[in-house]
Formats: sequence, C-alpha cells, structure tokens
Amino acid sequence: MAKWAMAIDLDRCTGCGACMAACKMENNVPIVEPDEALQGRVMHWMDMITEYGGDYPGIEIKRMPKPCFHCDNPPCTRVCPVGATYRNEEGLVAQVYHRCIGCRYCMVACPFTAKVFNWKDPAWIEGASTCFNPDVSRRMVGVVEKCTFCSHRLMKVKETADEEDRPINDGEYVPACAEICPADAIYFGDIEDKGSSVYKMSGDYRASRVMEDLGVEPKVYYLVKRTR
Amino acid sequence: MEIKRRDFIKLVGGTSVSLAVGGCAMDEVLEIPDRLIHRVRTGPGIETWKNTICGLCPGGCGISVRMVDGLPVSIRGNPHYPVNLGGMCSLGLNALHMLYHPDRLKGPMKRTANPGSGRWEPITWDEALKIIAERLTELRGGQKSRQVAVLGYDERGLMEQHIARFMKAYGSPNYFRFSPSQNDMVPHSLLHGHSRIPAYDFLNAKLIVSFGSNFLGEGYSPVYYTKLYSHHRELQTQYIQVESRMSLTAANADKWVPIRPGTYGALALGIAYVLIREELYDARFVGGSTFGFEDWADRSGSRHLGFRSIVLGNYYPEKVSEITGVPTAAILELGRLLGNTPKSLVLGDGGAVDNTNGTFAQMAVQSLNALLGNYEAEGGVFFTDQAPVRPLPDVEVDAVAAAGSRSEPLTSSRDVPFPLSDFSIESFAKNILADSPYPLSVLFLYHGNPLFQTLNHLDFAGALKKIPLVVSFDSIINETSEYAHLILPEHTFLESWGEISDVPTVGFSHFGIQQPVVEPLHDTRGTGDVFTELARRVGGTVKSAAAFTDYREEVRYAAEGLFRSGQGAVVAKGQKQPWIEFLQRRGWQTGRYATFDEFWEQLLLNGGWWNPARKKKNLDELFTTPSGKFEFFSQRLNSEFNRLLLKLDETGSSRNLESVLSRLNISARGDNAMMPHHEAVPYEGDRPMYLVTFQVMPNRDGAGAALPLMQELFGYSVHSPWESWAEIHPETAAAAGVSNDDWVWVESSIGNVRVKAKITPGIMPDVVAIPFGMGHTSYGRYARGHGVNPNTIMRNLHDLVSGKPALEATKVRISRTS
Amino acid sequence: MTEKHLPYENDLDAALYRPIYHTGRGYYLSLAVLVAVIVWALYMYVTQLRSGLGVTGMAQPITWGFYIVNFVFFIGISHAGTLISAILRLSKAEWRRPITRMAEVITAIVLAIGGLHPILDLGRPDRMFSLLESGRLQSPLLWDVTSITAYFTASTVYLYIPMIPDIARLRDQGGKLTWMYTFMAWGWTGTEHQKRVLNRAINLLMVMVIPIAVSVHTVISYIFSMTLQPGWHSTIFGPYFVVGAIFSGIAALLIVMIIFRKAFRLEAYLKVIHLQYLSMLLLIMSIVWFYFTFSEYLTGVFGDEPHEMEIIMYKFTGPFAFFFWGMVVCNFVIPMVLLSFKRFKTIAGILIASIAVVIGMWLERLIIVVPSLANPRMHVPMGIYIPSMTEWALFAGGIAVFILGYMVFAKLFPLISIWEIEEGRKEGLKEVEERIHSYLPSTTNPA
Amino acid sequence: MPMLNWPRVARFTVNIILFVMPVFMVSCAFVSDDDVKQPIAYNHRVHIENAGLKCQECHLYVETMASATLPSIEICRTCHETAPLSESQEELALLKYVSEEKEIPWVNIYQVPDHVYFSHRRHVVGGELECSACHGMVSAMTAPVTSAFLEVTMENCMDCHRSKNVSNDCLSCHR
Repeated sequence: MAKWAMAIDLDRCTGCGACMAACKMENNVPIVEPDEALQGRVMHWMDMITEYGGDYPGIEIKRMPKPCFHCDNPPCTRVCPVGATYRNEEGLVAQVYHRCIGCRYCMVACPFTAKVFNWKDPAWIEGASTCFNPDVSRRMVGVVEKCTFCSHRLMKVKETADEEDRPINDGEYVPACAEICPADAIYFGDIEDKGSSVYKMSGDYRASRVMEDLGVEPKVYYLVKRTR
Repeated sequence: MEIKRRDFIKLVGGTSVSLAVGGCAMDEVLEIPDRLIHRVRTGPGIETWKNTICGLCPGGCGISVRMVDGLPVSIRGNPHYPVNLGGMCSLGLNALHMLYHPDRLKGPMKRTANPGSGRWEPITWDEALKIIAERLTELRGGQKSRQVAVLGYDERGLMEQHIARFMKAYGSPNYFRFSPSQNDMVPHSLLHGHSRIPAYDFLNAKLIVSFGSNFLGEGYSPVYYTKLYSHHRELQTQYIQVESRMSLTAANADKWVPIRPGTYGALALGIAYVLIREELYDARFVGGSTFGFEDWADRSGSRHLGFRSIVLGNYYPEKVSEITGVPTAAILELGRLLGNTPKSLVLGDGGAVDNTNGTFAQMAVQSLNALLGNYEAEGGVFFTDQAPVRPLPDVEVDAVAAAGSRSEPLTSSRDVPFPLSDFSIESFAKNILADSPYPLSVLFLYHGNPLFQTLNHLDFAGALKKIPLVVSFDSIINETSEYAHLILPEHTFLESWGEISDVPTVGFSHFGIQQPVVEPLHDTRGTGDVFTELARRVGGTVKSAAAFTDYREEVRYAAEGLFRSGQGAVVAKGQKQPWIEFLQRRGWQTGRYATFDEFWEQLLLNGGWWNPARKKKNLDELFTTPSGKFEFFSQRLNSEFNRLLLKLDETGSSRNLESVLSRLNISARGDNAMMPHHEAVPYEGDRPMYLVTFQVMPNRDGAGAALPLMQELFGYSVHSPWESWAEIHPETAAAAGVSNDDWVWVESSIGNVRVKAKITPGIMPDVVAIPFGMGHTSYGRYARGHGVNPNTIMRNLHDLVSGKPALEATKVRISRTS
Repeated sequence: MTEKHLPYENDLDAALYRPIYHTGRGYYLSLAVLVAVIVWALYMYVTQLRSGLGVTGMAQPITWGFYIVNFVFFIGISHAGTLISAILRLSKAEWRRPITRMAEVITAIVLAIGGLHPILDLGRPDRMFSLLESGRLQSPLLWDVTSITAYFTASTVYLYIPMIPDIARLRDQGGKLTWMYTFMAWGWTGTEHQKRVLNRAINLLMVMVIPIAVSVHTVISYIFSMTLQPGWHSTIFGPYFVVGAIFSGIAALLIVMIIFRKAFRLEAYLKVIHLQYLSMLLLIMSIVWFYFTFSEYLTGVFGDEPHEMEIIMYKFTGPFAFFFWGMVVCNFVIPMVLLSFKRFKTIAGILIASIAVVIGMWLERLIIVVPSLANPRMHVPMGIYIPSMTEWALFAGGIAVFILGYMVFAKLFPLISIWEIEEGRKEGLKEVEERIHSYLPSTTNPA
Repeated sequence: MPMLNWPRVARFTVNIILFVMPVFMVSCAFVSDDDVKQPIAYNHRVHIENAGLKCQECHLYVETMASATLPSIEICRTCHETAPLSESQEELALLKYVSEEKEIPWVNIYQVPDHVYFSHRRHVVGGELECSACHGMVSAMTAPVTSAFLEVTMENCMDCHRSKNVSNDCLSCHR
C-alpha cells in the first residue's frame, strides 16, 4: 500500500505564493468576504508561514508553505466525535464533509492549525465570478475542511493505473501545489517506494519535519540548509 | 401536490430547514452563457488541454488551460514552454477569474453622463465603429490625421507593430506606450548603443549582486527567474541583494545589504572604486572594449577625465558609506567579493532605477559589469537574439499620412524635460491641455490604467476630459476608462489571438502563441481586429493597414518567419530535464516539420517556439555606440545634450552645457553628467522617512486587483488580505508608538494615506514601504474601495533622463491614527 | 389573591408553602424581563442557524469561544447542587436540611443549559444525531455526551425522589395544579414502607451521584487536556476542573440562597449560620483552587517550554493579563479577605465574595479556552477574539433561562425540603444526640 | 389517594408507537418521488431488440468516462433523420426535437451527488459489472426510466463494494 508524502525544499522555495493560489483554484476553496478575511477567516488549505530571524541587517525571512501534514499519528482524527476525519490506509488524512458536525474539535486539536472552517455559507463572494473544478465537491456552511493532498486526483490516477494493471508511477499523482510550483520545490509521491523522489528527499541530510518531538509523525518533510 | 420525499422528510425533520444543505450546482454561480452551461450539465466530462500564453503580465509564461467539455476550468503551467517550464505565479493561475469576471463588459458601451458617473448604455459594434470611423475619416479629410493618438501600455512585438502600422497608414506620429518599463532601455542604450535590455547568465554565475532588482517578484518574468533561482543550491550560486526593503528576492538572497533609497548608483561606484583601486577589474575587457575609462582627449584636444579618475576621486568608500548608509567594510567586502569571485554578475532594476537618478544609477551598475568583463562572458551579460518573425508588409502612405507622421509628436515640447524618453505622460498631458503644438481629437486607450498607475493622475484626468473622443478597449471599466466616451471591450487573452515573444531578460529567443481556448463569452472583439476594421472603414490607403483578414492571419504570417529561418524548434515534450544543460551549452535543436502548415499546427498544439541556440558574439560587434565600445562616457548622451543646447539656443538662453543641465535639473556638471555618477535625489528635508513602494506577486501592476482571489492573497506574506499595509522597522515603530496592525497615517507633502502598520525587521529604519496595486476607485466590484494607492501621495518626479516615474523620491512622516 | 384558605396556613412551615400560593408583582415583572431576554437570544440563535457560525466572533485560530467557555462554566456551576448535597447528606451534616433542594435545583437547570451549549457551538446542528448514529467512543467529546447525560439523569432523579413527600403535601393542600401534584406524588402516603424505600433510594443515589459528578467535570477537562495544545495538555486538569466546578458551584448556591432568602423571606430557615458554614466551604475551595492554579502555572513557568511560555506570558502580561489577574483577584484575593475575617463575614460580604467567585470562575474558563487557541504552536497570525452580539445574547439567554427556571420551580415546589425540616425537628435532634453519644467514650464499660 | 394508572401510561406509550409512527412512515411512503415524466416515452426494448443497438452506442462514454451521459439529439439523428421509422407518436415528437435542433430535456434519474466520484469506466471496464447490476433489465423496458432500479444511496454502493471486496474507504469515492 502506498503512503503519500510530501517534501518541500525551502532552499528552492522563494515564497512566491503560487502554491496557495493553485490550491484554492484546484479545490474550490471559498474566497471569503473582505471583512471576514480581515477578521481571520481566510481559508487557505495551503498557508504561508513567515518567520523572521537574525539581527538587523542580517535579517532572515523564512517563508514556509504549510499544507496539512497528513500525520501518521494524527491528533485531529483521534478527537473527532463522529469519524468525519480519519486516516486511511494510504496515509491520507481525510475529511468527510457530509459527516462533519462542525464541532471544530479537530481544528483545536491540530498542533499545526491546518484546518479551516466554513464560518458562513461558501456562496462565494458577491458575483461569484469563478469557475469550479468539477473534480472537487463544494463544501457547505458549518463544516471543517483542509488540504486533501488533492486526493481527487489520486482517484483518477488509480483508475487509469488499475485499468492498465500497473502501479502508480512516481510523479503521476501530484497535488496542484507541487505541479505548479515555479521553483520545483515541492516533491510528492509514495514514501514507501524507494525509487520515488520524495523518498530520496525525505532521507536528505537537510530534511526534517515540523515539531517532530510531538510524535504526530507528519508526512511533510521540509528541506532546509542546516547552517544558514 | 409536488412534494418530493426528501423535502417531506426535511419538513418533518425540521432542524435542517433553515440550513443550506450541500454546495450549489456549478451553473448557479458561473457567469457564463446558457449554451455553455448546457454543455457542462450534460456533457461526459471530457478533459482537454489547450496551450496558450498568459497575458496578465509581460512575463509570457506558457499555460495549459484545462477544459472540461470545452469549458475552461483551471490553468496550469505549460510544462514544455521554456520560459516557465510548468511553473506559474499566483496571478496567472487565477486568470480564469478574469475570463468569468462578473464586471466584464458584455459588449460595447457608450457613456451617457459625466465621467465617473458610471452611466453607460450598450451600443452595437457597428454603431460604435461607425462613430469612430466617421470621426477618423473626417479628421483625415481635414488634414488633421495627427490629432489622433493611441496610448498603449506595454505591448510589444506584433501588437505594437499592428498599431504602429495603423497609425502610419492613417498618418499620426502619436502612438505611445506609457509603461515605465518602456524607459528601462534608456541607460542601456547610453552605454551599449542599442536599446536592448540585456539578459543575464544566471545559471553559470557564481555570485549575483542585485541592485534593487526584485527579479523573483517584480521583474519582467518572475517565474523564469524563480526557475533559475531554484537551482542556486546545487549550483552554489551566491546571491546578494542591495535594497532598502527586504523584498521577495532579498528574503531569498544569501545576504541583504540595506541601502538608503536613491543612492544605489553611489554604492555601485563605491564598489567600482574598490575594484579599480585593488586592481580587481578585467583589464583586458576594460582596455580593449570600453571607452572613457582612462583619461582621454577629444578631437579638439581638450582633456577629459576618465571613469577611473572620477571614481577614484569621488567615490572612496567612506564617502559612499556616508551617502548610502552602507558600512565601509561592507562596501570593501562587496567589492572584493565581486572582484575575486570568478563569474560574478551585477544587475540593477527596481529601486535602483525607479528614481530621479535612475538612469545614472543603472549606468553605474552596468559599469560594474564592464569592469568585471562580464559582457558575453560565461555567467555574465549578453544580448539575446530576436525571434526571426516575418516582418509585416509595409503600409501604403499617402500624402496626408506622410505629412501627419512627419509632424511633431504630442509628447515633445519646447522645454522637453526628459531628453531620452520616448514618452512622458507628464508632457503628453500638458500638451493636450495646452493644445500645443496642436489639439488632440481622438485618443485610443489600449491596456494599462494611467490614472491609477502614473504619478500625475490629475493632469491626465483633465486632459482626458478635454479630448472630444476617447476610446478605450478595456474589458472591465477602470479609473481611466471611466473617462472614455466609448468602450470597445477586448477579449480576454483566453479568447483572443496574439503572441508574446522575446520577453526582455529571458535568456533565449522565443515566440509564444496566444490562441483562443474558448469562444468569446461575451460580445467582445480583439483589439487587433478592431484596428483592422477601422482601417477598412476609413478606406483609402489606410486600408493597407488591413492587409490581413483578421489578427489570427497576422500572427500566422509573422510565425512563418520562424519556420523559414530554419532555426530553433517548436517547444516540445522532454525538455524539462536537460533544460539547464541546454541553456548552459546553448545547444541546437531542429523540428520535424516539412511544411509551414505542419509547423503552425505544432505551434498551436505546443504553445510556442524557442531557440536556445545562440551564437556567441565577438565583443566588437556587441556595442553600437559611436565608439563601438562600452562607453563609460556616453557620447550619445553628450550629443543629446548638445542637441538640446541648440534647441535652447533658439529660445534665447545662454549657450553652455550648464544651462542645459540646470534646465534638466541635473546637478552634475561637465563630463560627470555624461558618465555614471551619483546624482542626489531632491528629497524634501522636513520629513524623516523615505517612501518605497513595491509590487506583490498576486497583483503586479494593479491589474490583479480585479480578481477576488488575488485581493485575498494580496498581503499573503504579512497576512493582510484585501488591505494595503505599511512596512515599518521595529525601532521606528517603537519610536512612533506604533504596534503591529495599528492604523497609521503616512503623510507626504502631497497628501496622506491611512494604512495598517506591519512591523517587520526586513526594512531600513528610516524607510516605510507600501505595496502598490490597491486603492482602486473603479475597476470592478472586487477592486473598488480596498486599500490605498501610494502613488497618490508621491511627488510628481521622474527620472531626469529617461522620464521614468521616480517611485522612491518622496519622503513621508508616519503617525498613529487616533 | 383572594382565595380559600388552604390547610398549610396552619402548618408550622407555612413560610415554605407561601411562595407557591402567593405571587407578587415583582415576580411577574422579572418574568417579563427574562422572557424578553430569552426571546432575544432565541432570535439571535435563529440568525446563527440561518447563516452559520459566521455571526459569532470566532475565527481562525480561535475556533472556540464563548459557547465552549460558557459550556464549561455552566457545567461547573452545576456541581453546586448534587455533589454538595450528596456530600452533605452522606456526611450527615445536619445543617444541610434547608440547603439540599436549592442546590439540587441549580444542578438540574444549569446542567440542561450547559449541556445544550455544545449544540450552539456546532457548525451543523442538523447533524447532531450523528453523535448517536456514528459516534466514536474514542473521542472525548463523546465521553462528555455520555457523562453529562448520565449526570443529568442522575441529578434530576436525585432532585425528584426527595421531593415526593413534599409534592404529596402540596397535593393534599388541594390548591392549584392538584392534578400535576397527584401525578408526581406517585401515590405517596407516608407509610413506613414508602419511607423506607425513599430513604434507601436517596442513599443509593447519593452514593452514585458523587462519582458521576466528579466524572463529568473531569471529562470536560479531558476535552482540553487530551489535545496536544500547550496550556491544555496537562494531567492536573481533571481535578483542577472538578475543584473549580465545586468552587463556582458553592458560590452560585450562596448567591441563590441569599437572594431567595430575601425574596421569599426565608430568614427563619436559611440562617446566617448556614451561609457561614457554606462560605467556610467556599473559603476552603478557594484555597484548594489557588493551590491547583499555582501548581499548574508553576510547572509551566519552571519548565520554560517555549510554546507553553508564550501562552503563559499571553496570560500574565499579554492581552489577557487583565482577565488573568482579574481572575486571581476574584477567585482568591476577594474571598480570602472577605471570608477569613469575621468582620467581613456578613451576608453582604458573603454575597460579594460569591459573586466575585462566579465571575472569577467564568474568567478562568475564558483564559483556559482562548489563550491556548490564540497562540497555536505553528505561528499562524495571531487572532483576536471579540465575541459578537450573538454570543453575548446567548450567554445572557443562558443565564435568563437559569433564573427563569429557578423562579418557575420556586412557584411550583417548595425550595426548602419541608419533610426534611420536619424530620430534622422530629428525628434529627434525637439522632444527632445519639450519634454524638456514640462518638464519645463509653462511660458504662471502660474496657 | 390514587396511584399512578400504570395501564393508562402503557396504553399511551403503545399508542404513540403504534399510531404516530405509522402515520409518519406511511406519509413518507405516499409522498414518493416516482412522479418523473420523461419528455419522450422512450422504449429501450425496441431499440435494443429490434434495432440491435448496444448500450454504449447511445450512452457513448460508458466505457471511457466517469459519466455515461444521456444521448444528445446528434446521436438520435443518426437513425431518426427525417422520415419516421415507425408509427409511434413518440418518434414524431423526437423528430420534432431533431428538426428544431433542440436537446431533449431528459430527466436524469441516476444522479450522483457532486461529492461522490462515480466512474462508469471503472465499474464497467475495471469492475466488469453488467449494466443491469445497477440499472436493471433495461433491454426489457418498454417504458422510459422514471425511477432508479438501484437507488443511488451510500448503503447500496457500500453493500456491493463489501460483497465484491472492494475498498469502502471514504476517499475512494468521496471527493
């Protein structure tokens, strides 16, 4: 069974934000009204964390794209009262929108603040001037949603691979952010497959995961020069 | 009674009645015609991809549009297109929102009340074109063809030719493009002789020092540079960014050198001092291929100081440090690093050139490349070839047209402020207002939004009001087109034909084909076709500008040149991996197509053509200056000054260079004025902070503001959606009693704006930075009324030589709003 | 009201019957105000139902706000009753007799209100039955549902059973609502057998109710402590919450007692001594609460774990400093001052201390829930939580429902257990005497 | 004093169970959704048996795409171009649609909600399912489809998946 994982090379990443836009377009993530957005209800499945370090003028700005980490030992699924979020056999942490009761316990339990909530009806903002990706369902008011590693793509890829009776090739199934990244900083694939790029990247000397000490086993690896 | 079981249960269940259950169907929210909705609803969901070129910024990325049953649903990068290789920026990814924008005009519009009233009535294409054509014919009949002007923005290549041909056949010299990037070539032309913007060999350079050039976020093609940058670790390239504010590029650089705005040239010369003093410069290149390095004597025998003497005499590190705020040690270090690292590269843009002294600063920066012998060197500076497109056939010019074209363009005036500018909106507006040298009767506005993007909106707004017929091609009404009498809405780039080729600074010649991926959603037309139609309607020799049935034919005609040249190849699969090697080796590739039809088919299928092969040029064929060399002393600038001298003489001023220079507000005197030097920016003394503006990826030149997603992502780096902000250094903020997310007034001598403070250490303590792109008063429902436009508080200053807007020449004061 | 004379007027405890049959104008006035508040809250809730939780002030990352704060707070208050009355009954504290019922009523009403709060907080209340249909017992939220339901059942039964003899008395008055009293009295006639059954039932229930009560608040604390969030992930949370709950419960009980003592003129029954005894308990709980709080923060500060410290500093000196120090003052300083010195230990003093504690405990819930959410481990932009009108309305509505419920109850049933008072007079005295004798060294047989 | 009338309580409870619930259930049953009327009384049997058509000849994408699609008039036109092939009134109605180039407003009976990914290709080609497994014996149908043979419910999907040992993971169908 494959285990999908991601590696983000922060030495390549410039923090341009293309992954955020790609994600929103791919997954029909609602654009909230401006005043809601300012209140902190912006919905990004792929978020960008900015941290400052160093002393002036030796300032370092670390920008870090942050999807859901699809933890192997997810703290969010454990607390869900109705099983609306769970980790499947392939390591994807799923969110079942039609079962979610909107208690937001999973959001509270997630140490990485990876989930977002539909505070209002996602009837997009006035005029709704957009087109939707027909591969992804739209959510309804009052449910939690989050990055799915574009699992709708996996469905289609699996279908083709099964039909041709072959395993899924490395790079055949990648989420929108990895596909679009102008710096090629996002690697994605089956981490159990020793030939995959993400397996190689996860073993790189620069690779680490966020807050490994928590023991939640995130499946998103960050690659960053240790001495910078 | 028609009660469905589900409704009934819902009724009985009660609880869910008030809640909207489930998402809405796709067609409920799309702004698309019914015929397309039917397709989506009943179609099998067949997925197709069509390649075209993104038209939202000049970057020219190849995109693949994903269509389900023929309806575009998403965009990704064309993985084979060499500029972006599948990469995209956030703005381009969002292009479909532009296609489906609810405020797009559904057809031509005629204004029925005052500008800004928002009162428009629909008009048919035929009527609209008739009004314009009649007016054009009338003017031409009265020998007044020169009273027609086209104000373009940043169009290049075919579209520029197309409009130029129309104007030539019609008989008017007044075709201008106001994009600030049009002025970028001026300093290059002074040094190199030709006005081509150089490209940089990023992949082979080991050290890249960028003076204010935010190439990852703002340059001509950020995606292209991001691709290049992404290899820096394995290639061990070192990046150093000299900039007042820590831009996206600075944040990714290995080192950020903060510098006072308006002093980039001084730092470059300070580094030149180190290079020269420590003999770290490339003596072979400087000796053989430059002019004006050593002291020299002109034909009359008078002695002139060379670059070496001037630099050594004026730009010693202590002084430069005082001017720039960069520590002496850092200057020495930078100079030594540049001198001692083989394949070190210098480039300048952005803050370095967006100032009154921009031209001289850019000359100073490029001088470093000359000192380092970077021209045509590996990891250096080179000039790309032009894509061998077939030139369009000449137009017929009758006597009226010839006379009209010969007359003085509306942008020049007796006291031309900018000697080397093609166009300055400043003098354009003044001339229109003064009817000097002649009145303007018809103005076409093509792309861009001058009232939002330039520094002197007020003059230009007055000018717009004065013109009897203003025609705009905008598809969403913006600040400028509010003043138009007629709007002939253009297709979005996803519905129209076009090409984007040879994007400046991209290191190979390329030709990207823009083709409609979907039939036009609304009753819009391509502007190329509109000009063709106008040419037909005006008739006579003007008809020769309508040589092609439609714009597609024109693109096809131009592309035939690529096929005939036998060079390069249609972009194709399998380039991704060896791409870097391609660039490094400058390899060669040929296509497999026997006829042009096959070539054309391939071109449409794959989205473009490119030629990675480039013959290395000899240094003596590189420069087209009078001396044929790189000119530290610009003879072109010198002759330009002399020309002005003659001109001033006519008006009876005293006859010396000094009067010209003072007229131009250039403070340098003598030879200095023709050479790279530090020209102090005339800052006002009574305000403590420098105002700096920058563009953000999701917005770029203000165009992204129409898109809701881009508005939301606008401040993604500081978490400021839909809102402008001011970046302030922690020390400054503490002194002003400002904390994060406080509202502050940023106040200049022109006016003030209210923005949210974002405290970031990545900025100089005496600099405040506001992003550009927000603060629209028009431009659709999403743009209007969010954030501020920092241009409104900027002094109306421009580059003394090129006329480029001086975006960093204003000082401000900040205070907390109570 | 001019009505026929009812038999109670000759009763020794006529004062306890009187409020049931006599209603003043003030009662109707306050009723009207409360109903108005409740209608307002309902209207706000319907708006929330229609447009989603967006009408609240919650946002990312502060995704839990007033509803959860009030949930924990109300459930905490609910410990006033059953637990205290059970403990007092179990320990045979004779001064409990006028107090138990008042305490138990608080529990039943407040528990119903508190238990509804998570539903207010649901994004999809229409799907709440999924909790039963596809609930996961592994989730602390489901433990909560279970234990609150159990506690609610147990405490209503525990309230109802000792009420039966009193209801029978009311039935026998033959005044209003005799049909209801008949139904509820369950045929009580006061036979020896019935008394024995009643006593056994009470004894059984009070033993059962204590662990359930303790479990309820422990489990509520588990909602927080089972996550990995700094500031929450603490083993002390279970007992800490229970202590806090009892603490706030006693305070609430005191407030109710003092108010009804005044309103229903029950001074003869609720004597100062009762209040003082109870306030002594309050003082003890204040100290225990302080001990827990101190331990909780000391471990955090001493450990100096960065994420933990961020939250602690957010409470100590950051935006929540006012609330934090307010809590310390309300929960510790004021009760310590007012209740330790005899001079302040008047009824007014006790009332002030109790009100302070209730406010303080509400603040405690607030500073447990919000700061941890405002400072997530991942440095996403910090949020500011400003509760919206809807949330305030529902808070006010919750309190209004409580007061209304209490007032309606007081109009239907005696607030002080008549038969227990009687029993105290008849058998209690004797029994206590015997009990004390049994404590003392035996005089007859020193061996 | 009267004791509680236990028999009465019991009767009351039983009444609630026996009366109210059935009323609810019966009314649910009566308010059915079988009131679909197709624009043309299409006869599957005639087309399959007499004309010898195969399913995928009209439902073009059954083996290649997620959605099998209802045929557009372009497909009808290949046979029903001008002259009617039978005496059926329905065919005349069809010819009217064809001549007017108007799509027939078929009512789609088998509607999968948008949060479910159901692929015909996967079920027909990969899973080798017969059409009749979900759609019933279409070849014997003389009346147009007005109700689903196998209702599109999650239970039905999962039952079949379970019996065929196919993954019932949420993410394999929900998107």
